[in-house]
Amino acid sequence: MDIRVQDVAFDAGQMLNEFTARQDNAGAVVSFTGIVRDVAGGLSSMEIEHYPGMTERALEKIAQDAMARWNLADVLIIHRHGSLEPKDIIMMVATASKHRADAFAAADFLMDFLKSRAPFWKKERTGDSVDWVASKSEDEDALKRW
Amino acid sequence: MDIRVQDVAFDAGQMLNEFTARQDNAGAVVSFTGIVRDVAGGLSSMEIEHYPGMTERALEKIAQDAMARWNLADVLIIHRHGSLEPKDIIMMVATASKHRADAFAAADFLMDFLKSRAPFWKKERTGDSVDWVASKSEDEDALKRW
Amino acid sequence: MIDVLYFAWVRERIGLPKEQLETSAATVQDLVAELSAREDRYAAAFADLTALRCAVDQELVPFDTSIEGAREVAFFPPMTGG
Amino acid sequence: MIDVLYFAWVRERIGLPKEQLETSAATVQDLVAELSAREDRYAAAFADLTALRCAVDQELVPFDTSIEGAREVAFFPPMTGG
Repeated sequence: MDIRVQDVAFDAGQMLNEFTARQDNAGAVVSFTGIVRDVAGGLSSMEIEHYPGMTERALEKIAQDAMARWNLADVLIIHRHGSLEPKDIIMMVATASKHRADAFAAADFLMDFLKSRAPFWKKERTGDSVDWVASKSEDEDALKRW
Repeated sequence: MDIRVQDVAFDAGQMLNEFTARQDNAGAVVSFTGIVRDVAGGLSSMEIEHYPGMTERALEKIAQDAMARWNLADVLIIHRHGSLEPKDIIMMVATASKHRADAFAAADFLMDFLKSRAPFWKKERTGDSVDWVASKSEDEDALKRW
Repeated sequence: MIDVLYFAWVRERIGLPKEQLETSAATVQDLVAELSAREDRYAAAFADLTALRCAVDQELVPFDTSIEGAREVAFFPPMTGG
Repeated sequence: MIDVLYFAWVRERIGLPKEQLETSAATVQDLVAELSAREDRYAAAFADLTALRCAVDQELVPFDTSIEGAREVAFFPPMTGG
């Protein structure tokens, strides 16, 4: 398990390669990368606030829940905070397992819980307005799948 | 859509980064990487045979089916053939979409159909024996999910 | 003494990220009532609790959770990471 | 004239990857019967059709598919890629 909360940018491809290389006997690696999307109206920047301490605890719990639930070799979570621009990579998760079903389900699960249970808040600057991103009811609903 | 069938090795991280950089307005990228697993008994090498011509057609159809079914910005499929060793990367798929549910479902779908509908056959060399990998009934069953 | 933390628009509305309080509140909800009675900016921030979440000692909990012995209580909107 | 292709253990059992044939078979199944009657190695390879798949002009099809006008028929075990 490798969990990182950081303000500096990271290279998702390099993280994927390092994660894959660390695996001894995994046949499947699934990754998810979240990217700052240019919303209608022209996003100029995004600010991500988080709750230092609780963030790491929440991510560790989510990762441990995934490890307990599926047959996983490893889990990686990296999430940025601070100032980001359109096309910047916000975060990634990666899962490794012998067979693909575990890696897919666990990555999907990690994302659902990370979205609604890890203390991050996004603020978007679009033209003159600055708005906190509203949570979506479908994100909370997604948790019921598990 | 980017589909490659090749005997040369590729850098999954680099492919992921190039795929992500090509996207204009995707918020989510999911990747799957398949790795040669060292089976019990000690795999010394794997040979992947394929059906040139049909392989490309089959992969294109699977990718188009995914694009028709989900709201995807892009699909990448890379599959190697020829001789591979334990820990070598066999193949990868990547999907890009605005929202994560589409990218996850499409990558899962691509893998299920690629497994049972693209003309690749694996042969494993373990000690003195050389065996064609048998297809699994659960792989055929997985298609019914879609 | 307990540390009370505010994040995102809760922090902006209340106007500070963190404060130390002496409180006799038994639960998070009691603490909310105590703060809301204190100043309008708290009352405004806590007006709709369904739009808020809280954590006691860095664990997400319901508003009726006890804060007895807690070191840290935090208030924030639903998370939007990922 | 039609190209007949064999892959994986079907190729190994029959002993060649590809051959050109003159055939009057109407369907894939008829072609299988024709080949099986010709030599033991074909009969052995085609003994259990449930363990085989076929393609006509590079499309996976059932064994009762017509090969009229087809350029290429291929026989192989279930795929194991990915």
